[in-house]
Parts: sequence; structure tokens; C-alpha cells
Amino acid sequence: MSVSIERLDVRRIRSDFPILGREVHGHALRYLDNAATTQKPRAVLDALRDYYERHNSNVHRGVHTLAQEATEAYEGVRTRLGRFLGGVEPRGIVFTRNTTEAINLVARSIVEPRIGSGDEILLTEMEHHSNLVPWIQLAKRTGARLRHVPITEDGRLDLDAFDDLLTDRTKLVAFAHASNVLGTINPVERIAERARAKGALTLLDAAQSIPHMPVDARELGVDLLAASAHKMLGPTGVGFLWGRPELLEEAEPMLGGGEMILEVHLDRATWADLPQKLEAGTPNVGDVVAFGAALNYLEAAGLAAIRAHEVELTGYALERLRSLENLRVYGPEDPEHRSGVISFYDETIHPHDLATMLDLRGIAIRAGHHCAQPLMRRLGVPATSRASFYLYNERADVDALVEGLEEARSYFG
Amino acid sequence: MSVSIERLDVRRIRSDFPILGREVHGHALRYLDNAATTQKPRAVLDALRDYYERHNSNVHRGVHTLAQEATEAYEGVRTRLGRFLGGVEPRGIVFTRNTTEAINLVARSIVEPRIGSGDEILLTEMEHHSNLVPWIQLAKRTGARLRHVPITEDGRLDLDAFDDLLTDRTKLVAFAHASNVLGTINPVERIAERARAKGALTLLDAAQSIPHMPVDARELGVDLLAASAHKMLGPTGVGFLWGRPELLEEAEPMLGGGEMILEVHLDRATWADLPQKLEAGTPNVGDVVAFGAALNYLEAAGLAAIRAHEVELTGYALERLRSLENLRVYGPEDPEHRSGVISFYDETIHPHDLATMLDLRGIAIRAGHHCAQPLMRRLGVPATSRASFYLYNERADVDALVEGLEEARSYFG
Amino acid sequence: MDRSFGQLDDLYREVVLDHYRSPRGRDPISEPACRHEGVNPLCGDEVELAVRLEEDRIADVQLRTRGCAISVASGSMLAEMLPGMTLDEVGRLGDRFREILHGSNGDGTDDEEDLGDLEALRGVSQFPVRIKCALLPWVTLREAIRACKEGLRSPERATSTEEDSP
Amino acid sequence: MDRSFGQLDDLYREVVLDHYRSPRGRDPISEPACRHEGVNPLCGDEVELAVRLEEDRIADVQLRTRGCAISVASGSMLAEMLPGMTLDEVGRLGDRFREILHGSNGDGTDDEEDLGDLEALRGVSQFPVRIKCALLPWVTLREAIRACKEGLRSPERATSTEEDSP
Ligand SMILES: Cc1ncc(COP(=O)(O)O)c(C=O)c1O
Ligand SMILES: Cc1ncc(COP(=O)(O)O)c(C=O)c1O
Ligand code: FES
Ligand code: FES
Repeated sequence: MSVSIERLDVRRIRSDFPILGREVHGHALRYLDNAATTQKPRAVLDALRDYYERHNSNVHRGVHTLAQEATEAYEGVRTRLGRFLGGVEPRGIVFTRNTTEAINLVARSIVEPRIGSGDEILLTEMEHHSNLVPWIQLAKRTGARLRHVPITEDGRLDLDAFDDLLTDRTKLVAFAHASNVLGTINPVERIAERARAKGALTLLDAAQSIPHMPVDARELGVDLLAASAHKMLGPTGVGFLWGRPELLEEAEPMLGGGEMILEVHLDRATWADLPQKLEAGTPNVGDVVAFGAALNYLEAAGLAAIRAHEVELTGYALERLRSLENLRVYGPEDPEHRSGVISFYDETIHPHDLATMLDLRGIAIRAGHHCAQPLMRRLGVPATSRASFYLYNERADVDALVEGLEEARSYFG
Repeated sequence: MSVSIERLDVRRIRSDFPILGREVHGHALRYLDNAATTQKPRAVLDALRDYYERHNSNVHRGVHTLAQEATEAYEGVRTRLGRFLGGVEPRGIVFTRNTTEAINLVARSIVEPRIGSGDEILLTEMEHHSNLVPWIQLAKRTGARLRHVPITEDGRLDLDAFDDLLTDRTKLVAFAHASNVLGTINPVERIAERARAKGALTLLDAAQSIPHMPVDARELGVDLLAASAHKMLGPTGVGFLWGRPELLEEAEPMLGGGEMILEVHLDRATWADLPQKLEAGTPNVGDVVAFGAALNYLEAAGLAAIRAHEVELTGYALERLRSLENLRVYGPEDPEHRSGVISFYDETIHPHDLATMLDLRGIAIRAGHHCAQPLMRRLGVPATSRASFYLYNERADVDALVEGLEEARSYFG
Repeated sequence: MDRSFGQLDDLYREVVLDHYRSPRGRDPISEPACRHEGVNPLCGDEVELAVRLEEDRIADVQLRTRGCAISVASGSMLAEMLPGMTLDEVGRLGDRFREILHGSNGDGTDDEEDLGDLEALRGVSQFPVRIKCALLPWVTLREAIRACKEGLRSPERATSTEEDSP
Repeated sequence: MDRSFGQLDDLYREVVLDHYRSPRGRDPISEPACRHEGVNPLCGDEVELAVRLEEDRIADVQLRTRGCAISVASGSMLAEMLPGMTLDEVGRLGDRFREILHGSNGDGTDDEEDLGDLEALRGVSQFPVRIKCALLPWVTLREAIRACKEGLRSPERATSTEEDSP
């Protein structure tokens, strides 16, 4: 591609994030745990405060001014998010607490009513627990069978195996767009196309992709897509499910209560139209409104520019880490094929010891199984260390990481 | 009782709530929609901001400083809430999005595994949709039967009828502590005691009580209790379920994913201990932390003082409203037997027209079915107007309401 | 306290209050009529509407509104204005009404529909949540006419879920 | 950049690193031994522990830790110190160890347990999330001893869920 992409002004961006001015153990914070959650720019915090200081009210049904303003703000973000996803219908967007709830909603409301024993759900070996456990629970309830696409040595999905595993029995293919451990970006369009040809639904776990690259929900060709606001500069407590409206229309609500009904009798009830039907009770209005500010911030920075920045930083980090002896670095070689997530493993130093040592230098990385225990087993390690980047990270963060790692190796070695 | 209770300093309290300085249609805002959601004091907004500016991180499992701080802050509020509820074990507290989710969690995780066709669930005619619809859905899935305690003419539960309806088939009694329409405060201890004697579980919908009066979860004698932070000065996006730990320990998790597991294999998984087991995915950390500040604010003001203030205000409002001819005012006569919620109905003016007219005077009330359609049918009206008070309301709010109502009556009459 | 009814009078003009106090179109109409029951999901209010067509003209309308002043007045105006109009004319009138509710002032050309009393509901455009009220009888009418066309004669209950904003 | 290892050395004292690099207690012990496998749910790390009792004394301990430097060192110290101690003494030592991990300095009286090498893990108290690491072998030991008392001899797998804070 020869589209010219504005370079990020990382220095200016950093000044928008109050927490980056913080010290940890006497060092400037170097936050490299973005796959777990991201930091919030001032604009998001301002939006949150403004909502509560000026407009706070319960939404829908209210006639008074605050109720109207709150409803407009809340529904406005739904529309805004529809544009962000490439121009999808707002009524196909359901706000949840997080990606996890969105996936559970798909399992209970959409897949469960149409699946039985003998049917199969196709997952992958690189899924996050959030895209494994709901299906394990569903399989137990329905007798459906779980299959898993294996991964190759360099941490990609084995597509030949996928083609074999995808059969007429497959009712759903649910997989991550980008792995939160390996960084691998999966070929969504190819997978979705084959699944569609077999008549299987597709659910994309976009928790690690939407924050970091342009994503057009319809172009990808999937039926359903889930992500979390807190991983894309927004507040905790908001996630969303996008689905083809026809699918959501048939859905059996997972949660019942206020807001989602049309008519309630003591012994029976009918449901409201989309999307209210799938949002029971008072929604997280304040955080959804603030999430709108996060979307604005991301688009102002430019998703393509964010992606380019992360590719560059990841390339640099891979190069430096690969130069260290006896360090296993996971995932595809080419930074163009991966997100800004890098997991590595060093025989001589336990990931938690490394994380503690780096923390004493102000560097925040994650150590552990990253909610992907089956993948850890596949990799043959109990845990890995993981650094993950975002738009406010810079080469100096990578340098500090590598320096800290070398120090730790010499300390324990 | 002769306990001396500090009077609220309402003027000072009002200055803590930025939104109360706002104008609506050129008038000072008079917010009388507290049963829908409450406004937030500066301390809550400061806590929210401080969390994101200084400590934001994903919780649990993280070794770095931010992760530790975020985890301590988050778990600290669980402990804090345990004290607020009269000293219950923190591990019996599960954070949800709202009361609605908490009730659905009880239905799916606790009641569904132990109920079958022929069994009965006992509700009341005054329940909010959130305590009706999950049971309608459950009844459909399991074949269990729903029964409903009727109400008396003055809007109380008919306790004789309750005694008759409670049988050996009753597996659960689920009911509101305070009605969000009638204001009635129900005799929880009596109901819980009888239910226990019959071996039925009890679930208390405390959404309209916990914000307004001292509530001791264990003294009430119920097994489970649900409420929403946004109705008690906290942010939207947080609710909670408290349950006897033994009960929660047996619960089958409603949502599967990260955080709630112990060990995950591709085809099976085991669950973490309480309370993590029932909280899947990244929790709403920021809002839970801010909720802690709301609890502090409420206790500093004093729940007994808040209750006394509301009783006084409600008594005054009832007196003034009852002096108007042809106005139906619902619920018990004595303000000591009700919360600060007053619903009324005037044949000559539709509730929505009234709400619009009052809004033009800056007065925010709610008009509609208040998510209690069966109760509306029982009262024989399509909708009511509802004013609901909180610690920052004052007599002048009541005066403005009554004056606006009189104006509306003369306008339409 | 400000005692002017300025904004209020914008919404509830005298002619609106008049229709509200004595709504037209309450007399039973002769069969065969097509019926529809519309509900405003915001508030649960209902309109029961019957319409009798003669070829492509509206012969008669009857309606019973359990609703607010806006919905009652809007229905009453509809009952007064429509008899005698062709379906095309009714369609154009309804479109124009929706336009002014959504705040459009029209293009100023002479061939704009004459809104008659409906003009008095223009003020509703300043109260977005109340637009559904004004449209409730219109949405119900549309469904009743559709029922006629599909040859249905028995009353059907359905919900007006017309969006109140574009 | 600050190159002192100040706080780091507080956590990883030389004696801790020494136990980590060459952990004691790896030799198989003779039967009958009681076994337990403990897991730290924070990280998934595991300790396989076997203990042989002679009356109310610990005769032998064997353990295999798949874990971090803290858990490995803590287990190694345990293996070195315990053989020969009565169960009562072990109980008191464990209690004292928990106390210093939770930041208590003791009451300064003379009859406090001598912590030996465990003293070197005092720095862990400044790293609350790592307290579980230091306790992992101890929790596992407690379960193994319980197994002995209940007459169980076969290995059991269970999870150490001991809270790392009071
Ligand atoms: C009595 C009662 N129960 C339940 C709810 C539902 O609360 P939420 O919408 O926060 O889930 C409400 C609030 O409207 C209520 O008043
Ligand atoms: C790939 C992937 N899926 C799902 C999740 C779960 O997200 P959440 O915890 O916000 O529900 C995560 C985040 O950890 C993730 O990385
Ligand atoms: S408020 Fe119900 S139609 Fe107007
Ligand atoms: S990090 Fe696993 S035991 Fe220390």
C-alpha cells in the first residue's frame, strides 16, 4: 500500500495521559501491559466527569431534560461505534461489561437455541479463556462437541487443519482476531469465508485487534464480533457485541429485567426491539459516554497511524529480544503479521521474578498464563513474560525493557 | 426509639453535588427522580478520576505496582461493602453491572440447578420487572411455577395471602425491600423467617432500600440480596449480589471466562474460589473503586440521618399532596412505613404531560410504568407520576412540585 | 418563580388543548372497517383505530386514544381532517407532518401540504421524546390501511415502534 | 538510570539466591511418605511434596518446585530445616514465618522461633503479591501432614488457596 499515513506525535500523545507522568519505585512509569488494559487520555476522563456533573440520569423512558440528554449521549455512542466499526447499524450493537460477557451472550442467546448434541463448535488452541470457558459450559449443557484448530511452530493457525476440522457438523467458528499471547493476527476473511460456505456462524474475538488497527466489521465477513472498551482507551465496565441484526433479532435474551421488555405480565413477557432487548437493567451510561470520547481520540490519532507505529515498535523490540541468547520469543517473525504483543521465556529466570525486577525499574509487564492455559501447555511452559504496546509507547520503553531483562539475567544467571 | 440522630446539613450536602448547580429551562434543577438513579457527589467523581490518573491497571494476577494497587483498591471496596452491609464476609459479595444482573445471576446460578417442574417461586405483585422477568424466563426453561403475593388497598403485601401461598413447593421467595412505585417498606424479617421455616431460599431486591436506610444483611435473615451502586451515589455500571457463602459456593457460574477459573483445559475447566468464580472477565474496576467513595460518603452522612430526613420530607410531601382534590396518592399512609418514593395519579392530566410541564420548571420527576407494568394493571392506571427523594432534597423541592402540579391542573383542567 | 407559560404554550397551543378536551372521531363507524391497535412503547399508551375506505379514499375514521394530550390531540386532528382524502393525499400529509415534527421548515414552495390544525403541533419538535406521541395515531393508521390492503378485517394488536428521531 | 539493586537485594538476598540455584530436598525419600501437590493459583506454579513422619517428628522431606525464586528458595529452606523437628515446633515456625511475611516484627521476646535462613525471606513482606510464593511450600506441607493424619498415603492434588493477606 502506498497510502501516506501520518506519523504519530508520540510525545504529544503521552502528554494526554496523566498516569504516564507517574513514578513507580522512583522511576518513570513504563507501561507495557496494554494487552491487559490500556491507560486513559484526559479527554476520556473529562467526558466521564462532564456526564456526571451535567447530564447524569437514567436513560430511556424519561421525559425530563436530564433523561433526554443522558439517552441522547448514550445512544449517540452506539451510533458513533457503528461508524467506528465501518458503518454498521447501531441496532446491531449491544453494550456489555466486557468481551467476556459479550461472548457469553452469544453462547446463551444465539448459539444455545440452535445447537444440539452431535453439533460442533470450532475454536483454536490460541484462545483466551473468555473464548474457551463459555463453550465448555455450553457443551456441558447441550452435548455439543468442541474442536480446536492447532497452531504451527511459529504460532499461526494451521489452516489445513482448519479446513479439515470445518465440517457440516460445525455450527460456529469462534476465534481471536489477534492472539493476546503470540501476537499472531489471524486471517479472518479466509476463515469467515470457508465457515460461511459450510453454513457455520462466525464469532470474532476482536479484543486485541480493534484497539490497534482499522477494523471493518462487515468487510471481515464475520457474523458476530466482541471487544472491550478498557483495552481501547475507554473505561472499565464497557464491552460490546456487534452482530448481524437478523441474528440478534432471533436471539433469546440472556438477562431479563427493566429496559429490555415491551410488555410484562406476571406470568409472561414480550421483548423490546433491538438493541434494548439484549440490554437488561440500567446500563453503564457514564462509561459508555466516556467510551465515545475514547473512540474520538483513537480516530483523531488515526487507526492506521497507530498500527504503523506499533508495527515499527514491535519490529524494533523483536530485533532486540532476538539478539539475546537462550531467550524464546513466540509468534510469527514478521511484525506485519502480528500485533504489538510479545511473549518470551527465559529458562534461567521465572517470569514472575522478572516482572518483579522490572517493576522495581518502573517497567510494567505481565507474567503468567495470560488467561490462556491451554496455549501455555502447547508451548510447554508454565507461564511467559509479556510486553504489549500501544500508541503512547516509544523506543525508550523497549530499551528499558531489554536492559532490565539483561540485568535480571545476570542477577539470577 | 430514642437514639439521637444528627440532622443532615442539607445545604452543605447540596454543595457536594455539582449537578445540583445546573439550570434546566432557566430554572434551578430540582431532581426528584432518585428512584431511577441518584446524583454523584464530588468525592465519587474525584475517586474515579484519581483511579484512572494514578492506579489504573487490570486486577488480579498482575505483579507490577499498578496491578497491585488496582487489585487492592478493588478488593478493598468489597471489604468496605461487607462492613456497610453490617459485617458480612467479602467473599459473599459479587460485583455485577446492576441489580438486574444480580437477580439474573441468582436465577441462573443458584435457583436453576435446584428447581424443577412442580416447584414454585413466590414473588409479589409489586415487583420491578427486574424481579419478574428473570423468573418468567426461568419458569419457561424449567417448568417451575410462579406465584405472586397480592397487595392490599393501601399498597402493602397481603401477609395472610403470603402465608397461604408459601408451601412446601416454594423453593424461593424473591421480593423487594421497598417498592419503587408505592414506597412501601416490606416486613423482610417476618417474610424471611416464614420462608426459612418452609425451607425456601429468600432473595431480597434491596435496590430501593439500601441507599436510604441502615440495612444489616444478616439481621434481615435473607439468603441473598441485590442492589445497584448508581442508586446510592455511586457510578452506573456497578451492582452487587450478596449471598451466604455456602450458597454461592455451590453456584454454577452464569458467565465463563478469565478471572473466574482455576484450571482450564480445552475441554474442561475448574472454577476459582469465591468471589472470583462468579466474576468473569475484566471487572468494572474504576467504578467499583468510585463506589467505595460513595459508601464512605453515605456513612459519613449517616444512614439513620438520611432515613430520618427522608421520612420527614415524605411526610411533608404526602400532607401537601393529600390536600389536593381528586389526586390519588398511592402506598401506606404513615411515612414511617414507606421510603421516599411517592406515586400519584390525576385523572385530568396525563403523567407524561405533567412531567413535561414540570421539566419546563426545572423539576425532574418520572412518569410511566416505572418498570412495574403488572402493578400498574393492579392499580388500574396506565402510568403514574412519581417523585422520589434523597439526602440532597429539601422542602423547597416539594413546594415546587406541588405548585407545578397545581399549575398543570389549572392549565389542563 | 417565572410564571409565563412561554415554552409550555408552544407545546400545548389552544387548539391542541381543545382537541384534547373534546376529541373528534369517537363515533363508531359502519363496517367493513380495518382496525389496528397501536402502542407507544415509551409509555404504554394505546390507540385503537378503525378506518373505512371507499376505493382509494378514506370514508371514515374512528379512534380511541388512551394517552397524553399530544397523542389525543394528534389523533383527533387526524379524525377530523382525513375523511374524504385520497390515500395519496394522506401519505403526503403524513410525510409533511413528520417533517415538521423533526424540525424541518419545508422548502417554502407553494405546493406544500396545508397542515390545518396539525400546524399547532409544530411545537412538539422542541420536545424530542414527545414526537412519538404525536406520531402514534399516524403509525396506527398506516398499519390499519396496510391491513385493509392485505384483506385483513379483524383487529390486530401491534406496536408502534416508529423511531422518534431520524 | 539508578543502578543500585537496593530494593531488589531486599527481596532476593544472597542466601535466597543460593537456595534457588541449588535447592535442597530433591532426593527421593523412603516410604511410607505422605504426599501433596500444591498449586499457587496466582501463577499456576506447583510444589510436589513428600514427608515422612516418625511419631510426631518429621523424619524426611522431599520436594520438587516448579516455581519462582521465592517459592523454590522457601521450599529449599523448609527441606533443610524441618527434619528432626516435632510437629509442634514446625507449627510454631510456620506461624512465625507467616507473621514476618505479613510485616510483623514480633514482640521482641527471647522465646521467638529462630527462623534460620527463612529470616532472609523477610523482604517478601514488601511485595504483597509474592507472599503466596513464599507460603506455597508451607501450605503444601500442611496438607501433606493432614493427609498423613487421615491415613492417606496416595498423592493428592489440591490447590493452595491460602490468602496472602490477613
Ligand atoms: C425495586 C427495584 N428493583 C430493581 C431495579 C433495577 O435496578 P437496575 O436497573 O440498576 O438493575 C430497580 C431500579 O429501577 C428497582 O427500583
Ligand atoms: C483475546 C482476548 N479475548 C478476550 C479477552 C477478555 O477481555 P475482558 O476481560 O475485557 O472480557 C481478552 C483480554 O484479556 C483478550 O486478550
Ligand atoms: S406519553 Fe404516551 S402517547 Fe404521549
Ligand atoms: S510466581 Fe509462582 S510461586 Fe512465585
